[in-house]
Amino acid sequence: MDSRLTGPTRFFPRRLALGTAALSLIAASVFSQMTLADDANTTGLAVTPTEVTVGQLHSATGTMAISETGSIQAERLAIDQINASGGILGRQIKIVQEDGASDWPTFAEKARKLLVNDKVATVFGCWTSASRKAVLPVFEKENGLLYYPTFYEGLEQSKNVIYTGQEATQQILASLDWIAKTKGAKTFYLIGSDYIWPRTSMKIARKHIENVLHGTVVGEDYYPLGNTQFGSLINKVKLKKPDVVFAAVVGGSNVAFYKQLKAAGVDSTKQTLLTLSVTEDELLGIGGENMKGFYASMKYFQSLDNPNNKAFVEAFKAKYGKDSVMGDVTQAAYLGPWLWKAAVEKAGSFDVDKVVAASPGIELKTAPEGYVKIHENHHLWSKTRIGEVQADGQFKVVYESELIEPNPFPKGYQ
Amino acid sequence: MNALNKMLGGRQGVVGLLILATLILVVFPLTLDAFRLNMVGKYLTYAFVAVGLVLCWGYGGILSLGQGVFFGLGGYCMAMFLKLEASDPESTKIQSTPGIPDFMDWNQITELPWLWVPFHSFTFTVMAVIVLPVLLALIIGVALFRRRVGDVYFSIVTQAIALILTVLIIGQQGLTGGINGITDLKTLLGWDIRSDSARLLLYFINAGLLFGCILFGKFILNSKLGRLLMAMRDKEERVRFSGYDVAAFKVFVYCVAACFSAIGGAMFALQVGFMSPSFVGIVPSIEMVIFAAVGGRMSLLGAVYGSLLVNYGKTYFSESFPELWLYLMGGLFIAVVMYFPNGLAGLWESHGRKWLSGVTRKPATVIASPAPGITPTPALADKKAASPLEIQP
Amino acid sequence: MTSPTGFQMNKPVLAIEGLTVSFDGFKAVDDLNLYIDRNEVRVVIGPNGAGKTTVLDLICGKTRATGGSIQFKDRELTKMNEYDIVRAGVGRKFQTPSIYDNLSVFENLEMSFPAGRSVFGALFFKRTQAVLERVNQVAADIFLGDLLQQQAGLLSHGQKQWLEIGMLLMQDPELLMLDEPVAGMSVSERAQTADLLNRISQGRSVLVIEHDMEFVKSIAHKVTVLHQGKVLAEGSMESVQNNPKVIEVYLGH
Amino acid sequence: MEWLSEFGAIAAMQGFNGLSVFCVLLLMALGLAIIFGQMGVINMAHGEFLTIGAYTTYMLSTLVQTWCPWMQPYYFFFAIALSFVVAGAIGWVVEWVMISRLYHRPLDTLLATWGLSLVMQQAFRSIFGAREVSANPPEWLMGAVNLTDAIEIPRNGLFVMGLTVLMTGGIFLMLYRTRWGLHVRATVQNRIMSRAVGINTRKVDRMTFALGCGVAGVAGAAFTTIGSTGPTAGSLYIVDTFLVVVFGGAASLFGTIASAFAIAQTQSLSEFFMSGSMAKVLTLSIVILILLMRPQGLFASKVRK
Repeated sequence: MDSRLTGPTRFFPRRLALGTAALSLIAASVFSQMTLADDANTTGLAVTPTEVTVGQLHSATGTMAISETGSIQAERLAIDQINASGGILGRQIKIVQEDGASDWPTFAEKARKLLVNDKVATVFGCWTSASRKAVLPVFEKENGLLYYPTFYEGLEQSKNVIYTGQEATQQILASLDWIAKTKGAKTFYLIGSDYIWPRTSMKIARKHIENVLHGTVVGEDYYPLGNTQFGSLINKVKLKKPDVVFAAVVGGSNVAFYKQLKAAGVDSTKQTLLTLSVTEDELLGIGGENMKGFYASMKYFQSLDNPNNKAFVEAFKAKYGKDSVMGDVTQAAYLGPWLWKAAVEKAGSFDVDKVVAASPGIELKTAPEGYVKIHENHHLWSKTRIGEVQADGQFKVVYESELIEPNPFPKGYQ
Repeated sequence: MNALNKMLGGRQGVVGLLILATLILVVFPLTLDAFRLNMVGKYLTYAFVAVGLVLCWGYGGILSLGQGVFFGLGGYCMAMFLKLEASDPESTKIQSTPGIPDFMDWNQITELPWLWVPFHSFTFTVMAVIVLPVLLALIIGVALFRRRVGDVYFSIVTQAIALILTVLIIGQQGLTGGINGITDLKTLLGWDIRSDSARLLLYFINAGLLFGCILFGKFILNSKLGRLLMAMRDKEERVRFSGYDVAAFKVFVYCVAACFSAIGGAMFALQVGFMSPSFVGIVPSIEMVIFAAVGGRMSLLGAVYGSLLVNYGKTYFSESFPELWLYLMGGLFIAVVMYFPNGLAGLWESHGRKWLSGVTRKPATVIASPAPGITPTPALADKKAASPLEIQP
Repeated sequence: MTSPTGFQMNKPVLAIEGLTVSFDGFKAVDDLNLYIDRNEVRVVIGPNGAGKTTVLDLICGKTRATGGSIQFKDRELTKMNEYDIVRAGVGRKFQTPSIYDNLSVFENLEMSFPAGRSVFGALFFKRTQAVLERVNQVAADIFLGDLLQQQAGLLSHGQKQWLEIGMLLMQDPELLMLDEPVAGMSVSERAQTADLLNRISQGRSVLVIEHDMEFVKSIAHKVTVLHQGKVLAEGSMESVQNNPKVIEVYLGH
Repeated sequence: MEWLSEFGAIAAMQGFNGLSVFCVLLLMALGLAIIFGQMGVINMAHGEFLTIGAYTTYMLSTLVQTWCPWMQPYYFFFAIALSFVVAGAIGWVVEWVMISRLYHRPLDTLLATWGLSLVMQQAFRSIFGAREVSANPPEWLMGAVNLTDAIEIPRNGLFVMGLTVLMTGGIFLMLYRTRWGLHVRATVQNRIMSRAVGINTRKVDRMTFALGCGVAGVAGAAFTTIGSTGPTAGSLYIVDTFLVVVFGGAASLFGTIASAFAIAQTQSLSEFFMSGSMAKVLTLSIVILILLMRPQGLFASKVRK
């Protein structure tokens, strides 16, 4: 705010001049790339004989930065590894990273920028359902390709999105079956943060409990995101004495919820609790001792004992420090670049239509979670695991399902 | 002609308006690509709120920290209409209940809620965009200003209202789309609003409406009502005991500001293609105050520059230095409030004018600051300079 | 009581009866009775804290009475809004000059012109010939005819006091209430103000609070002495000055 | 019959829960009541001072865990004291650099402190990372006290309650029984006069602001036992806190206590009968409706002006 900034008339031409200069630079570089495009790229993507540009679109700032950092890191790790092993179709991957800033319209805006201005071949990004819903029309209109890592509520299937996390039925049904069988659970209390994912998940859970397990739901409660007072809820749980508390509380509320549960004397010796929303990332904040003995249902835990995962954990720690933890979404984000690589190589082209066409049936035997395969509906076949929380902030895997078919529009659960 | 000239704020006012009009209507469309232009269009929808804030905060002394409520109401009304149009039975035939918005289907709603039914009508929607927010502002305003609620109380109450509405929208997922908002809006009366040509046209409609609001704002400020507002800031008691119903004037500007915000919200839904609760809450509401503060709380045109500049800065810095963005935003807020309470317009007035050579009129030294530490603004200075010539019989 | 004859024949313009106001138990005005006639200039005096300003506050609606009534031209003021009281014909000047510093003298006066008082009235208010004439006339009355374009904040203290009186005159009130109109004025300004008051009291009643005894003498038709929220004495300046009770509480020391 | 006794036990626990929410609200609002009520300053960064307290506790907890684990059971008291000092000291500086220049512009203070809260949030993020962190409360604070077989009272709730009573009492004493309190109250009523009789009003302002921030720091330390600590944790509380103070009638400490109680009980009770989201909407709406009808808040003193 000095004297250079003397007012609108003087300032804006400067801004414009800068803007135009920047734009023409971008245009020039895009143009030069287009002239070099070959048959691996017939749609004007930012692909040169030596390089392919991809976008990364997560929240680096704002409330969601906490959750999305892991995904950013995992995607970068995968891309680095791919580059180190020779890239894709002989090209190194270059990343354009954009910040969605935990703000949905910003996500849409940045998605458009990546697709229209940067002409990226694919985008790895988004975390919340809201951000995905915001960018979805953009990807469909501009015919982009998005790899979305988070487990989510389902009820969606787009040509332009590959969902590398689990949809709700995959995560919920097997775990409910398991807890009903091993704990003999008949009564359930459903608790969630108040937004679409917990609500949809709980709806599916309720149908399954009532229609398949023939149990009863004795309570269902939603709290605003960020709520930190769970005293009343805990009293209600004490009153209803459910066999299982089934929880999908997220974000800062998570920590308050489990701390207050423990403080109220509700621990795993007295109450069985199964959560859909606690990964190793969240456990860092909650503290393993506050949740010890509770169960989480995920497709991936850091403690999975297989060679793929050992390598993944080692590489991740080598790159981001030995204290870093990897949760379910982090692993799913790591799959994105690898799945894309496989599809591009199968299609022999970066063209979105061809990559999409090649995607169903793609298998990844090197996934840290084991084996995954892309379904016709763009979701992954995956296993569901139940982890028991340990005091050190890790999970002990107590159950592993068969490979489950993704079913984003489950009949009878809607 | 003379009256019109006066309304626009004399020669200086006309020039200022022309410069802004040239920038928005000519320079931006010619130099920016469709993507960036759409972004500018989005920024300009925030400018509606900022212009309204200049009226009710800068001149009326009413700091509303809940303008997002009105922006959101306007936006949701428009989004509901567009969503209904996008949810015709044909394109929603995979749903269990075709013909209702997709998120309702996910929430096991099998019939269009009564609240949504009237939004099939475009006429109703346009009316609702204006009437609903103004009605809400009227209720809040009458309740609070009639009882002489202090400015600070008012700010906090409006903030709480923003919070309530956010929680309500998120909680009533089946009705509102919850935290995801209402997304995937496609056509307006059959016209595809996602195409580049549509966006260009919407940009100009948006800009036209914005200038309409600015002109209306200028009309208010240059009427006796405008002088009354300033008089109220000076000596509210005196105005009251000169036979004026002070509360009615406050309610009026507050409603006008609400109306502007709502128009901005509706245009936002049209240009961005969705609406979500993240524009209703406290944080966006306060950010909109920054736009007005940076531009100059006493300058209608400044508010537009403020909105453009802060949002441009936000986009630029969050792209290049995401870590720095909040420091910068916070720092900007503190600096503007503490050292440049009249924002860009104030700086322009105190430095820009002098710098602009060839300006013959004397610097506005005879005018004392409107508030402690606040330098005079173009609007004030112009009026001072213009009025003496005309009132001599 | 040696009040001038003639005034009592008419019904008083302002009739205050049994007026009481208490703040958390403290009675600032206590069962007050006060009558003001048409064309009368009444001065209220009394020591600090006697409740003088509170009485003005009560009349113009700034403070709500705990009990009693205020009748102005047969209308009960205690139930009315401030602005309705003003519109009924009561004008009030505050103790410290209360003008709009950021507006010109002209605009200050114009603000008080009794037209365009509603929201939309103000929005479409036009500066007609009638307004211009009235402003010019009042400005001349208050010795500011040459300073119309001056910004009000730059006036001298005395001129500000006049300007506020002028703003009241614009409303053409039937009852004009002035709270210490000559406070902070020079001797010559006081004389001018006394002259002004005598001129403007034609056709209206004036209620003045004042400490300056010379000034009071030069304008008052009748003086009321307030003490602890009650009328201690009332009558001509002479009779009041000679009243032993008054001497004791107010003039004596 | 068994059902009845159980219901009684739940009612008792729910009553306690209401009390515990009340204490949390009050503890948050106390600092604000001092700053807003006594000085008329709107500190939108109040939540961030709370977060400072929480982070201070977190740091101390980590240090203790690494260097002297035997301190673990006792460190919490030091943490509370340290939080008070750290938050108070930062408050002192903020008052000096920023607030003191804005006393005549209350709305601008609001905006400037909002800017400050953004800066502070980003600072937390830069220093401590974006992730939520969790201080390790001493073991004796966790778990529940069994009054009867059925009635269990969380210990951290009891602790927060005790702390709240202590802080409230302390502040009452300071404001109404000390010379400093007299100066504060005198300054609130008439700044110019206070200066004239020799009160250093600048110093009084600074100390008052610092005290308010210090109290917020203590609240932050206490909240590590019931919630988590993240860069934006403070902003979650700010609206609730302001409502408590405004609802109570700004200048009245007693009003703050009463309003915290009313809001907490409404919230706690309605949560028992409806979803948490709707309970929140209901509570806030009731508060707003009452404020619309009685804008000066529950307890406002009548003053002759």
